[in-house]
Amino acid sequence: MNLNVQLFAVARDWAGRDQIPLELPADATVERLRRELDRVVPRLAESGVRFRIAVNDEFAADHQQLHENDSIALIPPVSGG
Amino acid sequence: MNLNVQLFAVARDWAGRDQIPLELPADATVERLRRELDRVVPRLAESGVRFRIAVNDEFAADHQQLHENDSIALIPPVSGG
Amino acid sequence: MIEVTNHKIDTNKLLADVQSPLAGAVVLFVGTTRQLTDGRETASLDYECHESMTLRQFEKLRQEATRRWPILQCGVIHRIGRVEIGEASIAVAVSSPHRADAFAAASWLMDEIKQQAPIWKRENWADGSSQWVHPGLDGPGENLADTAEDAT
Amino acid sequence: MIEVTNHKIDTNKLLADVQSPLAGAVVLFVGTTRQLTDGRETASLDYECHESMTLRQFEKLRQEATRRWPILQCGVIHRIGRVEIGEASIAVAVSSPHRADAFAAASWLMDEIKQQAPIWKRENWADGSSQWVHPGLDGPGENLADTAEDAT
Repeated sequence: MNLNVQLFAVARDWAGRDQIPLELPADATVERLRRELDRVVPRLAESGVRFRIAVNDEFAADHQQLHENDSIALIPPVSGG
Repeated sequence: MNLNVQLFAVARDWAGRDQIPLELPADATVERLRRELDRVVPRLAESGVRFRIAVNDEFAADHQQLHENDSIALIPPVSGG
Repeated sequence: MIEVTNHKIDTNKLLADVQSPLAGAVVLFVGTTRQLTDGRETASLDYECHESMTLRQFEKLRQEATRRWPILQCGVIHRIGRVEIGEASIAVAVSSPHRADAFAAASWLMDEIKQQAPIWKRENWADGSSQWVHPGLDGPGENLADTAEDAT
Repeated sequence: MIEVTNHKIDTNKLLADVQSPLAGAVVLFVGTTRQLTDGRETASLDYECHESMTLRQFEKLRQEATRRWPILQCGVIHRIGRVEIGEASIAVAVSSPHRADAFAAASWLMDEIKQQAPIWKRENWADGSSQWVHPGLDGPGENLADTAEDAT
């Protein structure tokens, strides 16, 4: 399936763009997507910090199954307020 | 010495006036003044609650010595805020 | 800003007064006239105070709060006279670099003001009766409060 | 009222929004841009957020606060874009019958928002440099925050 990952803040700077299109197996989980992002944006893995991933506006666990048309975002450590 | 005691809220209602002039010995303490007030306004003693007494805008201890021209107030339990 | 007023409380003025470029946090507390107390309906409240002593107590509490917490500015306004349902009887504002201090100081100030400020409220109940609120004092008589503590 | 806005935060609107005749207490928290962080001078902040998720998180936190404390109303406004020194980036207001609940809920909401809302700030330092603030993330690179936690 094809998925689009929204990027914010330092992750967007590292990737040099605000979204990344990914092609993943139909049964891919959040964990699988994370590995793919680490490959495309090496600084994510190098940072030593696991960024949270949101699926359809909720934080997602690594084992969560993804589906076509899911809205996905990479969430670097937050600093709102 | 002559002193004037300001009354508020239920104490004023009980006394039927907003101040009480008292004549006390020159060496009178807050405790002595309290006894005099209890005599003049019996419901104060009957209430079973010791109202605080303020001297010159500060809460005063019972053993505190009073002086002519002290500004004195009887402070029923407060309910501001 | 330390104030006792007969007029509506201007919380904007108080917020502006505690502002500081060093502040990362401002906490404002507003005490308002509640319509129901233990199921009984209030029509309005009347507040009276020993004014010079109230101002002095507020100032002492402000100094004590500033000693206890690293706060920047702190202000208190208390309204006296008739206060209708939903209107503010008190506003306290505190600014600080970090939010935990502003929350702690504002909450402490409210606790202290309720214990130490010579201010009294009279409940005007919706049924037409009215009575002074004197926590801890109960007994016979139309003027006695029937609650053992002030509940806000 | 749950809102993300590009404009100045209107705390009056928020206060009015949480009013209730059953409220005896309103606590308003305002987070403002602080000029100094550990002695270093800030010129301004830029905030960005994942908007749909932020609104959803705010709504979930509001519901959770209402479940945990007997509060009446609760609102959150977060500003995004450029926020100058002294201006508000966030305002949270809570009303309740009794003040301890409003203090506890407002303080908890701020703690949670700082952990759970997908919002990021970029410090524009007075020396002309700027960097994203990502608590816990440090390492090489001009874009990395040099503080391990967000300090407001």
